Amino acid sequence: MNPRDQLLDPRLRRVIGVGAVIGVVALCLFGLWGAPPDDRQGEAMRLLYLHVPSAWLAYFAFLVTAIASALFLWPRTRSIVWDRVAGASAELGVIFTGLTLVVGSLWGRPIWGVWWAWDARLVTTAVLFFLYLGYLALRRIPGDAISTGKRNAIAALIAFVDVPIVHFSVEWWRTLHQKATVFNPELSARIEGVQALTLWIAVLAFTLVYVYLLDRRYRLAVIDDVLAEQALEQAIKIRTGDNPGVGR
Amino acid sequence: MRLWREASLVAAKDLRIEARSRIALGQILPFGIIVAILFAFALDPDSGLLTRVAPGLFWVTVLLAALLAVGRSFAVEEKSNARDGLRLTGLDGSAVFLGKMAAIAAELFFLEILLGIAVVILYGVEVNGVVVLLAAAPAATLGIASTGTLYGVLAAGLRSRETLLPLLLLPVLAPVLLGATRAFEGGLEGAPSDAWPWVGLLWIFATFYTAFGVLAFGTLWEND
Amino acid sequence: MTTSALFAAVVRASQSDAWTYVITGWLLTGAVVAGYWLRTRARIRVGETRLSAERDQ
Amino acid sequence: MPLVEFHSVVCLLGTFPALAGVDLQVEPRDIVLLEGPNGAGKTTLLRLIAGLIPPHSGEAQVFGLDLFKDRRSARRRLALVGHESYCYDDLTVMENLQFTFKASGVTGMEINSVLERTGLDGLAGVRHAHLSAGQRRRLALANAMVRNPELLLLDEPHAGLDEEGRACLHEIIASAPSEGRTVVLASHELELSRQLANREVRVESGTIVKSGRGEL
Repeated sequence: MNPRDQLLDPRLRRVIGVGAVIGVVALCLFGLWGAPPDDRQGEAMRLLYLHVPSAWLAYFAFLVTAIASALFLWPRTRSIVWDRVAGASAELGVIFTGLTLVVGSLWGRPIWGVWWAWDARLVTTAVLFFLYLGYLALRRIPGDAISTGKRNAIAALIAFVDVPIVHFSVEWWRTLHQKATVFNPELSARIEGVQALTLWIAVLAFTLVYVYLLDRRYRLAVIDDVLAEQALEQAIKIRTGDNPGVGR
Repeated sequence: MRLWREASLVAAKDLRIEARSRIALGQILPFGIIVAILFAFALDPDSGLLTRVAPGLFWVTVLLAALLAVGRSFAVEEKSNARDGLRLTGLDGSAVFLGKMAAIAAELFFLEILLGIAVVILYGVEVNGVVVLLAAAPAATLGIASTGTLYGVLAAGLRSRETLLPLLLLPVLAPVLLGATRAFEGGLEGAPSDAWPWVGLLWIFATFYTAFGVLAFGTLWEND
Repeated sequence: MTTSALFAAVVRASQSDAWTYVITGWLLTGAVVAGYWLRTRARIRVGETRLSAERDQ
Repeated sequence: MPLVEFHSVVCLLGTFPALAGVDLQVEPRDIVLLEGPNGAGKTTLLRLIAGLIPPHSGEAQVFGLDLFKDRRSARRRLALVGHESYCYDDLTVMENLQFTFKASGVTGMEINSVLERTGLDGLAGVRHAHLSAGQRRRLALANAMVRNPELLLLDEPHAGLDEEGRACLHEIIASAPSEGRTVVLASHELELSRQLANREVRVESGTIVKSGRGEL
């Protein structure tokens, strides 16, 4: 197993896996039972323990994709490892962005009475979701490893550069209409004590889950590449194998 | 500077092809006007709503027209494999990028003027704050043209490029639509002070992606 | 206690509808994350068996 | 130093190994005939030399430049005539040639002389879209010659050419060595091509099976 076939050392992966399980259990205990309901929002507050960390993880995952893409483009550090990391992290990023949107609207329904509000953060997350959905669609198109790697890396950087611009312009746009939006989850939730602890547990648990899944998805990418390489060798054998016989 | 000579060569080639084939003027502009009319069907014209949202509808129409212009610009290269011909000349990728981007931007800007006149007439918009409009429109156009050219070459040659291009391009252009619409609203409602920050955003967006294109286009252009 | 019975019990326990949203949100997040993990793990297993099969040839 | 130096080069089209281990050397002023069945990889080999597609593995050098590192610089000194004309439908013959000429930054070649050599002098003002298939083949040849290439790559240039067209083609290939030009010619017209080539290479299923010098 040469180093490129594993992202994390197996022992480290097991530790992270166990940590993730413990984190999730702790999150469920605290999030659903331990932490008291919020005096203003009531029980709906418990959805924030998912909404906030998954939003944070989405941004973090796309940051990892951007860094991996830059490393792939830089000739000295170019290696298939970075292309795989970029792809795996973007896939997780899109999943967490999707969850952020769904849980966000589930939270909005009891609190604001609407499934969707043009709140700056939700709008930015929605644009982000489609931005990277396009990136994943592009990644699925096959081709020569190096040229598709470069193409994907540049597409990832184009998308990533757009994130702050989208965030900045949407933030401007929404605060233009409502000064400090009462809808802003952070503003309305004065969180401290057990609630703050629960939020930190949530962020930790989500991060461990992300790292573990990143390693697993990376491993899957390795296997797909090795199988493709073997299929290629097979095709070369067939192509040159029947050479002396029937000239195709 | 060799780069500008080569870029203007590519731009001249694209614009001459457009002048000959009249696709932008003969097909993309009518498409834009039809979309503007469809918006009027969708929104009740005499409720005054149309005039208020005219800037937004205008820029959405420009974005849709830009998709066609970018698609056309790279379809020209596919025919009889002209793309390989262009690569064989050994032209530098950034020259090809600036050339094609300038041609698309010129077509779009020309389109915007004519479409703007149509929208003013159709939606009954009284124009003022022209200085802001003239500052915002080129920035938005260059922003659209630069990202359009980048994604155009990225999707060129791929089987599903017609459907992939909108999916890739439109989310990236969200801030341009926001900025251009708000800038135009500020201009038209005679509150230019609100508009200038958005004009600044548009110029930052355009400069950034033009620089990005000059650096990255070569790599994409060489990909087969 | 089948899972649907458990789910029904939990929902009944929550008089206010807020709990319905909370439960839906948590179950959905859990299902998506777990689903993604299981699907990836299954595809890894399939791939690794094909790899070892190829190696034995 | 050979113009082209390939050792066990593999090249992919998607996931299909179009070239599965090619060894080839081309010396200056050679006229090399590539022959072999359809789908053997002749076109891929020419496109690889022209730097249009990336090699997958092996060693590949053109004009001494490594194709793994830089596929673009060598192009200034070569030209490829492929199955397509590489021209723009809406531009005329002259406009297409002028664009290629200026874009390539070439010196020492006059467009009108190229038009005469390829028998297109009467068609300068005709749009590419209005040309017949045969005329487009000649334009493809003219489009390559206008760049005054040191290495001329021809992919089945005879296809679609009439008598006069073939005469022009032969004149260009025959006079190549005296003009300091090297030619790699993939063709099925073996009798015609053998009169010109000083080397013959047989390509089958993505590899070179026979390579002889002076087997006329």
